[in-house]
Amino acid sequence: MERMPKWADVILTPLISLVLAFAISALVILAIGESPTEALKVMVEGALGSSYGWGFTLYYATNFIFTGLAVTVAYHAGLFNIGGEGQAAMGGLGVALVLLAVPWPHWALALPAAMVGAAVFGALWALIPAWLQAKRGSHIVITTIMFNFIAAALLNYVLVNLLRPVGSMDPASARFPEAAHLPKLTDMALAFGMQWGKNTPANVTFFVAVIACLLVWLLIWRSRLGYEIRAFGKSERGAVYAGISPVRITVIAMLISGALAGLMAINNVMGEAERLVLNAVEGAGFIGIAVALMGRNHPFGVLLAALLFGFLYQGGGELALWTSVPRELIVVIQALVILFTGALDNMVRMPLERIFMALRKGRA
Amino acid sequence: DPALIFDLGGKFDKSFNEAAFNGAEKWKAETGGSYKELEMQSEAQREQALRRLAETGANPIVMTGFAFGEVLNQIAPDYPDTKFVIIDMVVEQPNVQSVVFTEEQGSYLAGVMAAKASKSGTVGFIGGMDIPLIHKFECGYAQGFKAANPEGKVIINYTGTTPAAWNDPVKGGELVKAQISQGADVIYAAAGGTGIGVLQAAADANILSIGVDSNQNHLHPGKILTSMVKGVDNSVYDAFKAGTEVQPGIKVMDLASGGVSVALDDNNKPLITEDMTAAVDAATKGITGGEIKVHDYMTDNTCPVQ
Amino acid sequence: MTARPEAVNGAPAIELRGISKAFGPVQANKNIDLIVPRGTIHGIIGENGAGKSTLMSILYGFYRPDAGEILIGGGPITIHDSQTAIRAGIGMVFQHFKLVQNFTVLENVILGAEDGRLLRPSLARARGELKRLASEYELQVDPDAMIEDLSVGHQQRVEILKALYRQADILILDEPTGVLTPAEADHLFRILRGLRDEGKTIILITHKLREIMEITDNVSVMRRGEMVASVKTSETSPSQLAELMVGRKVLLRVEKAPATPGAPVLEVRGLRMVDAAGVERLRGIDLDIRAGEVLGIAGVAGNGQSQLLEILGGYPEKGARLEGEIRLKGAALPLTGSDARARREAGVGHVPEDRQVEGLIMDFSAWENVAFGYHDAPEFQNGWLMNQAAIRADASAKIERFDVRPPNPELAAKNFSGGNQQKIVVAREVERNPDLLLIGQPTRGVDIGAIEFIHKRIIALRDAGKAVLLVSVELDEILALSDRIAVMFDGRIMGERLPDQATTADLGCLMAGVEPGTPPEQAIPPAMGPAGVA
Amino acid sequence: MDFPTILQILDSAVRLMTPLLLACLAGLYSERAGVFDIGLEGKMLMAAFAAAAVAYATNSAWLGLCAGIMGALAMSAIHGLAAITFRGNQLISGVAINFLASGLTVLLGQKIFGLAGRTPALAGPARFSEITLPFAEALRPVPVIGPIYAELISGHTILVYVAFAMVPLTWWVLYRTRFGLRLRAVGENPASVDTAGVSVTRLRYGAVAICGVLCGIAGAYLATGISAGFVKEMTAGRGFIALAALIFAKWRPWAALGATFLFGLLEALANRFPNLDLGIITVPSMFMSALPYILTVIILAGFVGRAIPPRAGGEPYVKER
Ligand SMILES: Nc1ncnc2c1ncn2[C@@H]1O[C@H](COP(=O)(O)OP(=O)(O)OP(=O)(O)O)[C@@H](O)[C@H]1O
Ligand SMILES: Nc1ncnc2c1ncn2[C@@H]1O[C@H](COP(=O)(O)OP(=O)(O)OP(=O)(O)O)[C@@H](O)[C@H]1O
Ligand SMILES: [Mg+2]
Ligand SMILES: [Mg+2]
Repeated sequence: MERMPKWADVILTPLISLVLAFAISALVILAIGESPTEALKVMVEGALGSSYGWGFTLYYATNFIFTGLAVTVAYHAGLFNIGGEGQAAMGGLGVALVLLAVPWPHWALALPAAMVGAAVFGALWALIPAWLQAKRGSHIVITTIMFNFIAAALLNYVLVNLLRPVGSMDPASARFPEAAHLPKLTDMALAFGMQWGKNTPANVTFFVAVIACLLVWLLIWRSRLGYEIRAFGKSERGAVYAGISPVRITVIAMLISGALAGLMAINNVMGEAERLVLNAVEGAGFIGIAVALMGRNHPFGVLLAALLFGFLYQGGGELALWTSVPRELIVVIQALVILFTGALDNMVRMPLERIFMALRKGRA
Repeated sequence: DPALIFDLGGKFDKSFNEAAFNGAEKWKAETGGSYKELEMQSEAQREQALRRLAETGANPIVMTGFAFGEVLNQIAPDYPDTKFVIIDMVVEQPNVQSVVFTEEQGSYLAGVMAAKASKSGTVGFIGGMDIPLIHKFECGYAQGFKAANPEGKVIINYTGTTPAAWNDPVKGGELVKAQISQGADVIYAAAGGTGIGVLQAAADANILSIGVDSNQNHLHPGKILTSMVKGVDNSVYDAFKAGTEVQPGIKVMDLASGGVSVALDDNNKPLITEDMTAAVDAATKGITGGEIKVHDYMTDNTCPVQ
Repeated sequence: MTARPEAVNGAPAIELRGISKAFGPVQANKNIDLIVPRGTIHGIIGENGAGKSTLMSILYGFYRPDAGEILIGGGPITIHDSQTAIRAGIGMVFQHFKLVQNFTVLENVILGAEDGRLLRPSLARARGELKRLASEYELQVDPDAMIEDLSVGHQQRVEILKALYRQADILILDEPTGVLTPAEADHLFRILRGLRDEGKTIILITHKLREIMEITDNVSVMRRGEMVASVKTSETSPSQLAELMVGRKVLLRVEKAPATPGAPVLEVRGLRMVDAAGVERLRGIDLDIRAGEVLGIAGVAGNGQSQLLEILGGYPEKGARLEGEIRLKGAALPLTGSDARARREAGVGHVPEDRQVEGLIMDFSAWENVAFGYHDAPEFQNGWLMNQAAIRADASAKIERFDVRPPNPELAAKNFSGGNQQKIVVAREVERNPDLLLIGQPTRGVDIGAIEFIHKRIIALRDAGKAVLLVSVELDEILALSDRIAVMFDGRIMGERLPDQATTADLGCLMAGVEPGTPPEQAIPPAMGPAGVA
Repeated sequence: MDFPTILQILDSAVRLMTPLLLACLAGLYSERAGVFDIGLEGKMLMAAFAAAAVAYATNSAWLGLCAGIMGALAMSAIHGLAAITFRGNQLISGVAINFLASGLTVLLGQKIFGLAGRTPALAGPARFSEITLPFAEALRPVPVIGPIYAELISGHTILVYVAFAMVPLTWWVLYRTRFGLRLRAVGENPASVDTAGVSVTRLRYGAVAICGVLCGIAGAYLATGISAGFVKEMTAGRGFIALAALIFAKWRPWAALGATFLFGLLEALANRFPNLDLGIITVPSMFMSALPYILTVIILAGFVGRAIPPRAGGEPYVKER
């Protein structure tokens, strides 16, 4: 018998956790001498109040969908991938190499190629930690953390010494060819005769991300590989008994995870910056952890949570742009969301369970 | 109203952005006018911030940092009636003024002074993140030093390769100690927040240091030899003052125009010898007169002296 | 130890009144009363999950009761935690030992009962005390040995020593003999009798009616969280107890025709295995199983049976070195580089020893578990994806045939009772009609009704001409099902017997590693377990 | 390399390893008690900020140290609440703490000092100054030993000596005291401790609290010992290196000393030889600065693959499901 209904587990608990996280965030805002309601107003207006705000919110959300899915896939295999940051950065390198190597005639051709580049580089960056975990038992949390640092150094070297156009100050690659620029959502809306989100970075990658959610859902809950990933994630001994190779699943799950994180580069590198800049990931890899936790490691939940974090990011950015609240407020809110939905969720769950048990007894 | 956009470092970085802020404040104090200001929060916001300001009618819009270059190049044509000023980068658009500094020249002077102040004949350079712009400082410094002391040695360190390299005073301090142990007795820091640690550690160890961007002499009076000052404040001030009349084109802030200089004030007066003053004056003359060519690292990614 | 309540004259050592305890929705103990007189050995029996361990853990302060009252020596006492219980003179040896594996015996003994802030004096005193206890009660262990290097029997001694070191007056033992050889169990009983004669009170939880009859003075029976009876052992009989336990008459003689063995299905020759830690687990195993026969492997847990099953099942422990030969239906099987999946394809079914850790994914639904291990069977595929409809249909059919309750394939495995979990595993493996069925501890933690059912299915498979390798620590089960019995000890087959010729004493000697022919010193009375109850 | 250079590099290594050592021992207490902690970075950062802020306000490094310890303890309390009381995921809690510290320090710093997360520079008694040990100058002329004593051993801040003293102390506490015995037991098998009548919760909170104290000292050292004030993100990944060192040391105090020394030495070497010239190729500075991370991975892969963490580590102690 379950202690509480499924909906309470998957919806009510995270919702209450979220409310708690926001309540504390409000206290923090109060503590730094600002008004939480004013802050909320600026955030909502800036992020959701106009198609313009949405254009940014969706752009950020797209990043977070990819990194959130990356954490999700690894999580189902019982692996905690903290390396999304480095994998996404390497994905950016893959995108840049693909787009700069070939004079792409049209974005529709460039996009799949760039996706392959992004996925392959992201996956390769996850491969070594995965292999070390599977073969040598090196804790993947530690190795992926280290690989984030190594990726930063490597990318820096490549940008400064190899990809930077001569004479440019910027540790950044050359611009990608004009033809390889992805259509923005604005342009797509215009094609339907709509004025929407002018000059915002949201682009066609958003739809790729939504499709990725669907594919990950199919992978995890409908495919044989997903079955094996979940079985392995729940019980390694069980998986071995069933003839599922831990090495194979660890490596494959991390490759998929890394590829998903890498794919984020389609959005920020190809879709927005249209060249590779240093630190293009800007912490999205870590936010993926919060997104996956909030989304209860379900692709649909990840989609919703990514939108929430997209809102937080854009709203928080607006807040920092137009008021004197530092942008670190978003970091604090993000920390609180991770804390309450991820680490402290029993604080909400235990009393809830008690309430539901009491209700059930009352009815019986 | 004019507007000012700070780069990711933030406006109180004690150097580059802060200098821009000071320029704006100076204008405000003098004219009693008001201006809009923005601090960048993320890469994707650059375009957003620029467009938003342009659309609210701000003019001119001044931005600090080369990272705006790409974006500005894209959007400037969309707002032909707005004047933009970008610092540290060249953007060729009819409504953009590009302000660039010849940091290599200022650093050259710093190098000359270091050579004169050094007793050991060995001096140090500590850069923040390992990027070309900082190599430009390094290379100018090394050229100036070698010109004054061909036998001398420059020890070069960078704090790191990630943006965290701008914020690691601990490592900055350690690098100072490492350089001191190799004989350095004057150390030039071009390293943002890390530089604070460099200046501190140098002061603690009783050796001289050289600040950067803003005049940092006051941080440790009597212990900072000089600061390689970029006239960022002046260029912001000038731009604000010119208002909509800002002249498009490239504005090179060089030694001759006073765009770069080495700071001399009461704080470092006791440290400046006559010999030093003479050498700096000579070098200044040489550079402004064209007899001394200071190589710019950025043009070919190499430095003639090692 | 001055906090011990004053004994009221003639009062029972322990009295429990109206104890209730719920774990979430599970009511583990319901309004339980129990009286244990001083200086007696009190047995508690009951099916798995009846709540025996829970009740004792409450007495020991490990769990807190939801309601009820505890009296020790006639005085009411509130047991907040184990510390209170220990002060009240209660010691407990848990079903799963609570020892720190990489501590020495001495460190384990003093843990929580140190004399002061520094260890040295405590260790010195404990060393002396252990020596005394060892000679007084025949409880010899090396005080400096690491727990992980000790046999289970010795680990249990350490647990008992821990209790005695804390000067326990009341000693609770939760299923102490499950892991012991008959000889070791006998030794334990001698110790317990000695302790009782000294005036200590002992509570003994066991599933083995034979032990209850042999050693206890009184016995209480639990069923589904309730105390259904408390009687004097001398006034009851095994069959009555069995009936009380399950609430109906049990008939557990497995009806089977004589075996008609056919061609050999499994031949094992000289199988050796050295595990990753360098310990030799199997030291040359030779086995034959023919079609249509059940080979039972008896032995105390931990003598290599698990390794044998894993190797035959295709998944030897990581890093193990293997040697020898395995033939299935005449074809040699690779020792390494193969996996459980390949074994299944070759016609090997496997009911693993631990259903919760290996046989099932506890968070998966029943239907997902019914496909577990066979999830890549062609009939379960639908192009790139799994054919969930087919798997569900298959699961529903098996659940119905095996009478899994509740018959709801959507329920997660963890929400089924132990017996029903086992039925799901057995259904999955048996219904595939494997040529060779490996089955480990088929009825561990399974209630008597389900035991009957599972036993019948095993015999049916045998009668269908399949080979069965049965591993069980329950001698009675081995005796009831096997056509031949092999006894394993320390990675070797000590000997083979036919079930109708084997005596428990004989098997017991083999299980203890005593070579056949050595006169059995301790004759053990014939089996009186469930299988012997007519 | 000549002798003085070696001495100077070692001296630098000692300074650089100090925060690593303190954080590593902090992690050791926590993880030996079964509570994994990837939040060392955040605790140190919080401590560094609190220490710098209070040292500035009171002009006392000691009060700063106290504040630093309080700051880290506050983070520890959150971790304890999540990991012990509410049986949450310890890794996730650690991640959250790192973010929380990273955001809060800047938020509070900006609110209080308005310097974008920096604190004003500390001077005089607001910093721990370097101590010259007795006879350092007198012994200096003695060959070999003299310079070692005067350069390497003498002339560090008190916190460096505290850190080194923590190693034998930790060993003694762990293996010679009742508390240590219980601590190790609770990380291996909490049920054994519980059934022995000792509170698992209390012990684990105790360990997490000690972890906080040590992280507090580490943070205070960063802000008021080795440098003069707080700069945002000034821990710069040292918490993670400490974590790697802890694994490398297989959760043992003396080995922790060795591991953190190795990493300190690596950093000191990278500082000294930024572009390592190998004759044929010159290793770029980026790789030198990434070397500790690369090495950690190599070490993790090669030598400590078999390092067995405390058996109950990372698992909340759940008695009743
Ligand atoms: N810590 C726990 N949390 C939740 N449920 C529990 C816990 N311990 C026991 N239970 C449940 O309480 C019931 C009684 O379990 P208990 O262990 O007391 O049975 P038992 O009689 O000792 O059985 P066995 O013969 O298997 O040892 C079972 O349904 C069991 O699943
Ligand atoms: N819960 C705790 N919180 C913080 N510190 C603790 C805690 N428990 C123990 N300590 C520290 O560990 C040290 C050693 O503890 P000790 O071995 O005495 O534990 P104890 O047996 O629980 O103590 P006591 O029996 O006196 O309560 C003490 O000095 C104390 O400061
Ligand atoms: Mg049980
Ligand atoms: Mg039990």
